[in-house]
Amino acid sequence: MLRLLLFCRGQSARQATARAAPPLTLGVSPRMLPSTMVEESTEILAHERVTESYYLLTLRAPGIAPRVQPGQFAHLRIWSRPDALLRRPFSIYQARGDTISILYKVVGKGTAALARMQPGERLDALGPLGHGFALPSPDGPEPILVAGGYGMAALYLLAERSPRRGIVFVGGRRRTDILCEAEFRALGWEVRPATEDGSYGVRGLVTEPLQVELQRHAAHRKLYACGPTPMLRAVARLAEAFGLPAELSLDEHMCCGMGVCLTCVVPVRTDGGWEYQRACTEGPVFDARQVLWEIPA
Amino acid sequence: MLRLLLFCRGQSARQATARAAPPLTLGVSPRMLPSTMVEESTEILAHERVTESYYLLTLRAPGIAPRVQPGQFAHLRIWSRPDALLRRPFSIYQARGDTISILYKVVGKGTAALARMQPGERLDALGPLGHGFALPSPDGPEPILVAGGYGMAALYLLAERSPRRGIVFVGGRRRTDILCEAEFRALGWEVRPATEDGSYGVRGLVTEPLQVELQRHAAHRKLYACGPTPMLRAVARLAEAFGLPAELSLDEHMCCGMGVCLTCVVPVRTDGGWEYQRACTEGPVFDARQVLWEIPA
Amino acid sequence: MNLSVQLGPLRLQNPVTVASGTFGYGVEYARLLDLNQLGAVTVKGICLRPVRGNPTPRTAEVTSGLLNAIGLQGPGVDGFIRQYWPFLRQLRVPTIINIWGTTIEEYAEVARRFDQLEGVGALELNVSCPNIKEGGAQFGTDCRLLARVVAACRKATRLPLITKLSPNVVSIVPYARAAEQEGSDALSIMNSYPAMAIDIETRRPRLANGVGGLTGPCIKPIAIKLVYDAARAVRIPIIGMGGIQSAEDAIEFLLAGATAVAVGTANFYAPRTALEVIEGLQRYMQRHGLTDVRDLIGRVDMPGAAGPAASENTCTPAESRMQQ
Amino acid sequence: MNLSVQLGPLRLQNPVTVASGTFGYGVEYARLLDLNQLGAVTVKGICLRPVRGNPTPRTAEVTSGLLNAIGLQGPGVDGFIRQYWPFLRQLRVPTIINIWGTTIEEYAEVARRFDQLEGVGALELNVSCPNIKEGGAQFGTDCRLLARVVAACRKATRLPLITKLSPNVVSIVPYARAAEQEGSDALSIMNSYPAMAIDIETRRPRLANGVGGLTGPCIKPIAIKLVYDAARAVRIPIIGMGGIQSAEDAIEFLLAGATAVAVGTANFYAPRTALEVIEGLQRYMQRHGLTDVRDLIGRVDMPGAAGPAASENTCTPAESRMQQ
Ligand SMILES: Cc1cc2nc3c(=O)[nH]c(=O)nc-3n(C[C@H](O)[C@H](O)[C@H](O)COP(=O)(O)OP(=O)(O)OC[C@H]3O[C@@H](n4cnc5c(N)ncnc54)[C@H](O)[C@@H]3O)c2cc1C
Ligand SMILES: Cc1cc2nc3c(=O)[nH]c(=O)nc-3n(C[C@H](O)[C@H](O)[C@H](O)COP(=O)(O)OP(=O)(O)OC[C@H]3O[C@@H](n4cnc5c(N)ncnc54)[C@H](O)[C@@H]3O)c2cc1C
Ligand SMILES: Cc1cc2nc3c(=O)[nH]c(=O)nc-3n(C[C@H](O)[C@H](O)[C@H](O)COP(=O)(O)O)c2cc1C
Ligand SMILES: Cc1cc2nc3c(=O)[nH]c(=O)nc-3n(C[C@H](O)[C@H](O)[C@H](O)COP(=O)(O)O)c2cc1C
Ligand code: FES
Ligand code: FES
Repeated sequence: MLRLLLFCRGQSARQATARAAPPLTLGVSPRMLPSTMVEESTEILAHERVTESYYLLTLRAPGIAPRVQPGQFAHLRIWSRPDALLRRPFSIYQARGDTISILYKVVGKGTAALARMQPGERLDALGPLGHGFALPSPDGPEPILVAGGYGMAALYLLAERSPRRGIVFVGGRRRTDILCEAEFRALGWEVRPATEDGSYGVRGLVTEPLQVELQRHAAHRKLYACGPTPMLRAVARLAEAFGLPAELSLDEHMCCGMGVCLTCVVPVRTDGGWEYQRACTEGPVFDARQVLWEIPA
Repeated sequence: MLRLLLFCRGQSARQATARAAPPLTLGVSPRMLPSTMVEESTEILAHERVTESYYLLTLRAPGIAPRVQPGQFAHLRIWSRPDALLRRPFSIYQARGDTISILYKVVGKGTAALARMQPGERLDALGPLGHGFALPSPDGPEPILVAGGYGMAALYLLAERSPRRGIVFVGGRRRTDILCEAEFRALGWEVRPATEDGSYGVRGLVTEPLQVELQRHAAHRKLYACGPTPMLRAVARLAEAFGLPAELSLDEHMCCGMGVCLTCVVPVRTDGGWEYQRACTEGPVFDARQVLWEIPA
Repeated sequence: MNLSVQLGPLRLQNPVTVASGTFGYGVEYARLLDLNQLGAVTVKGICLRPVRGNPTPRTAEVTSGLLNAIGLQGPGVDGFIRQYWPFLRQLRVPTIINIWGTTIEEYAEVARRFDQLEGVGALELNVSCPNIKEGGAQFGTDCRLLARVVAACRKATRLPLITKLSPNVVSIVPYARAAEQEGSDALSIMNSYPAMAIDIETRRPRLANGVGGLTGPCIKPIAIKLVYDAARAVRIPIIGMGGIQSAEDAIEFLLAGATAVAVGTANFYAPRTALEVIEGLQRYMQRHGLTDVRDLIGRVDMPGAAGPAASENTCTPAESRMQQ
Repeated sequence: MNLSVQLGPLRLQNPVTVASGTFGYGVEYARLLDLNQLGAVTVKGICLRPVRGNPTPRTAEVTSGLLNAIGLQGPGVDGFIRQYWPFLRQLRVPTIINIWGTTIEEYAEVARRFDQLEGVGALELNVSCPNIKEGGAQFGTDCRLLARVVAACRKATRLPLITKLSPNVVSIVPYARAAEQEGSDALSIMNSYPAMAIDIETRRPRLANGVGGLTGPCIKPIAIKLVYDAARAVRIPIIGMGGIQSAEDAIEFLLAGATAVAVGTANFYAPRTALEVIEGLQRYMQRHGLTDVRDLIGRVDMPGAAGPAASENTCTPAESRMQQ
């Protein structure tokens, strides 16, 4: 059992709005605790519709921004719906200086209410939350990213901070579902789009060109994926088939986002058995080999 | 028992947004039914702060406006608070053409949410509701109006439509509580203000100058009052003492506003006993002689 | 598209009615909506004599809900027949008359009186109003007393009988079964839940009566479970209610096992809700290719669902506070 | 200004704790707030062995509330002591450990295990979790079974015992009395209310478990009434909970008769709520010129309030489903 003294990093003047409690000796494995989160009242700096269905939200979040690791998320309290109590989780797309941004799709009442918010309004945010991706090492395997939908947003920081570039496979139903292609290319990544209707890139599921690529050359590569569950499952199968390591971001339904309610659990293999682990805390990123896709009988 | 055929008055093109059901033969005394109400989606035309504490809200309400009688109210659904379900009742201050206006004070969550609404937004309104004041007749007693707080708003239409002018006694805690004085003067009424702190008009309660006036001359006068319950009670006592008729607007807490929930009841004298009558339907205006101020044991 | 459903012998043209006490005597709404489009009109609770009800304040708004302690104010059987029946009997849709009493004999007597009135659609026994001292809630939380009330009313009338159950019980199953066994043609689930709110500035309860009944959207998940539990336990149809604001809410009740639904508190702030529910239900059926509303009833896909637990099967002393 | 209160032998520096299952094991919140400012930390329910809990989805948002069926996932006594106790024992405020079992013997055994652990503040018996098949809710809705669970735990430990009651009963009074009689030092009221929600598009329940427990602001008026009813019936202190979001909510519970309060579901969306409640309570006391928080407890001004009705006085067969 690890015993460590946790302290709040980067306590500087510009984090005055961030709330963090005094240091405490914890007796718990750090993996089992929410990461270095703060709760802060953020200000909406910009808010725009970027495609037919996606919005880009930029927040001044001086407490959260400097702490973000790739694959982590923010938990937003959308105030305008007092009958809808819970926060909503969103991957942190970009983090620069004291701002973070979120790329989101309107799917229900929370995101609809969010879409109505204006620059200048405030939004309570909890973050950064979750354990994200391990950064590729300069001399490690070549990173291959696989994204569906807002998965691109979850992978962007990884692409930005990775010491080496690689390929991004991105899929969607149609052309407008392919997000941030230019941004990834600008970082020096090769982008391989696929659409189900063939309106852009290869026609088919994103895992099809991925498989073709791995058949061509698999050695010394590692997969990093975020997207719908069927896609993640297919990526896990490919990783297994090709004997590759893979990290998957599993976006389970969440409630507290910080490890206390046990809503977001995922069945995970352990020595000789399995246990439920929390996507918000031990995850959202899991080692593909550990994830059980069915609950054992 | 009255049997009458009710029909919707003034069904014209400009009432297209108003919802009204087909005529029906009712078997009920019209006093026991909500008045000629409609439910309509109104548009906020103007919304301004008129004093420190009061706001003036103007709505395009083509279904409601032409039906309004003095002393009636509108029941507004303030949409931005989905956890606060109920409508909020407000006297109709002015009704001109297809607009109505409301003069209101922020006292709680509903009125606070209302105050944040902007011109162009829509507000579902039910109205006009309640039985208002009987219009003075040209050769009847001289009308004496008595108002406290937003009571001035409830009395304005009576003052406007009355075939004869008279005196308005208006009271408040301080100068800024005295509303619409100029408007009443512009209609040709004499206004006699009173403030508790003496910052304007006579110092004291509004019923004090009223009493002085009645002592001077009471014959052939009738009182019409709207304001806080203690004021109404004092007016009722004066009316009794001077043997004058009086109509009082009793603003009870309301829920449905249209006679079905039985929230807003007031104990009222009947032949040989008493019964609860609904402030939203038989009222809000009651004959002062009928009102019981305590529930009989 | 078939929307009609049967509540025992009573046919409704569609499954949407209104909840007793939230729609007056129907006539108050006649100007806002065409009552003949409803499945039925359900009126405020009526007992033998006129009742003044409780002092004010009688209602208080709470988070996503309403607290009320009206105290069953009403004109009594005679007053109702004189003042409201001439209007209601003209409607083409049935009137469901909600009745109550303070003794079993009173219930039966009210039922008998309405049995003699021509044109009544059904009687709904309110055995669960939490706002009166004598009787009321007691009948609804004592399974044997409930059985006796239903039996007595069953003898007093040939009209369709609907028993309106109290939510304030450990399990609704024995109550539902007792009502069924004693000849109730249908159940209404649920009435308001006993609750309370305090004004922290005045330190007084927000209702003059102290306690009241909680209704509105906040209670919907409780109502859905009660309907689901009862529907698995009895064969008679259920009118589901509790917080219905939209067609979506109503469909949730149908899926849980309700044959019809009633719109309650929503009538106070959105008087056209019942009609909107009917319209929304039709749109939902269209979108899902359904031609008969009965294909929704009880069709929740509950993994591993079985009957209720054996311990819940009968009206044991556990559910009866009365020592006989 | 005195904020401290006694829960039997246990002293709290202020009356605000958190509700079991909504605050993890405390450590998760250590970065967001200073736990030593709370009245106590109450941890998630623990039983003898590690428990995996229910399949997902385990929670669903409903109007002004939350439905959950977590299924009491937890590390078991040993896992808890190993992983979380080293952190919790460092705190200057007491830890209340919520415990449960599937049999009376298991309850007693868990109590015995914690009796041997130094520094535990109190044990809270969860006899009312609606989310497990065996035991759980049953103990909380059977008055005699409840009495036996409390008695067995009382024998097993000298630690302060808090019995957490189920709201899902006709009257809370006999349960409150039974717990008091068997030596419970305090009561917690209330646990979540059995409820259900259905997704009308998939036609499946929104929880994998089908039914779950309703919590959050929507249940507050129910909780206030239960606390009020129990407070008039017993002498032991009550921890009031159910939908507390603000100091105003907490004060409502104190006025109704709670000696302390617990913040539950609000921790999930507003993690600093408990501290805000403490601050707001102090401001309220200042504004009202109060120097002792105990002057608020039970001080609702209920017109004509008397004791509970005679029929509610004892643990009659009515409240016991068990035939002994
Ligand atoms: C770790 C994590 C990261 C995420 N990152 C992003 C992101 O970068 N961009 C983005 O657009 N979305 C992201 N999501 C999904 C986002 O949280 C949901 O779309 C949002 O919570 C829906 O809220 P709502 O109120 O609009 O929908 P609701 O009204 O609550 O639900 C509408 C529909 O969305 C589904 N839904 C609700 N919550 C979730 C959820 N957590 N996951 C999947 N489906 C859900 C519901 O089942 C329902 O069908 C992420 C989710 C997680 C857990
Ligand atoms: C027939 C009628 C006509 C009215 N006309 C006007 C008007 O022209 N202008 C105006 O400013 N107000 C008027 N009112 C009062 C107005 O309805 C209330 O101020 C409003 O409902 C408060 O809503 P809220 O959500 O802001 O307050 P809440 O948060 O609901 O309550 C805040 C405070 O206001 C009190 N309150 C709530 N409702 C009422 C009520 N119906 N009557 C008195 N006190 C109440 C509460 O007890 C509480 O103390 C009228 C009321 C009635 C019944
Ligand atoms: C103000 C009010 C009065 C009520 N009166 C009665 C009544 O007289 N008889 C009855 O059986 N139920 C009565 N009820 C209960 C409703 O019929 C219904 O069961 C309950 O309100 C739940 O539905 P809802 O949440 O949609 O309102 C009343 C409810 C309210 C809010
Ligand atoms: C997700 C969740 C888990 C809970 N787990 C427990 C538990 O383990 N033991 C327990 O006694 N109560 C448990 N509860 C009930 C709470 O302690 C509390 O009684 C209830 O939530 C009501 O308070 P609230 O409305 O403020 O949430 C749980 C509640 C929730 C929402
Ligand atoms: S969302 Fe609460 S534990 Fe993960
Ligand atoms: S407010 Fe409903 S009857 Fe008057």
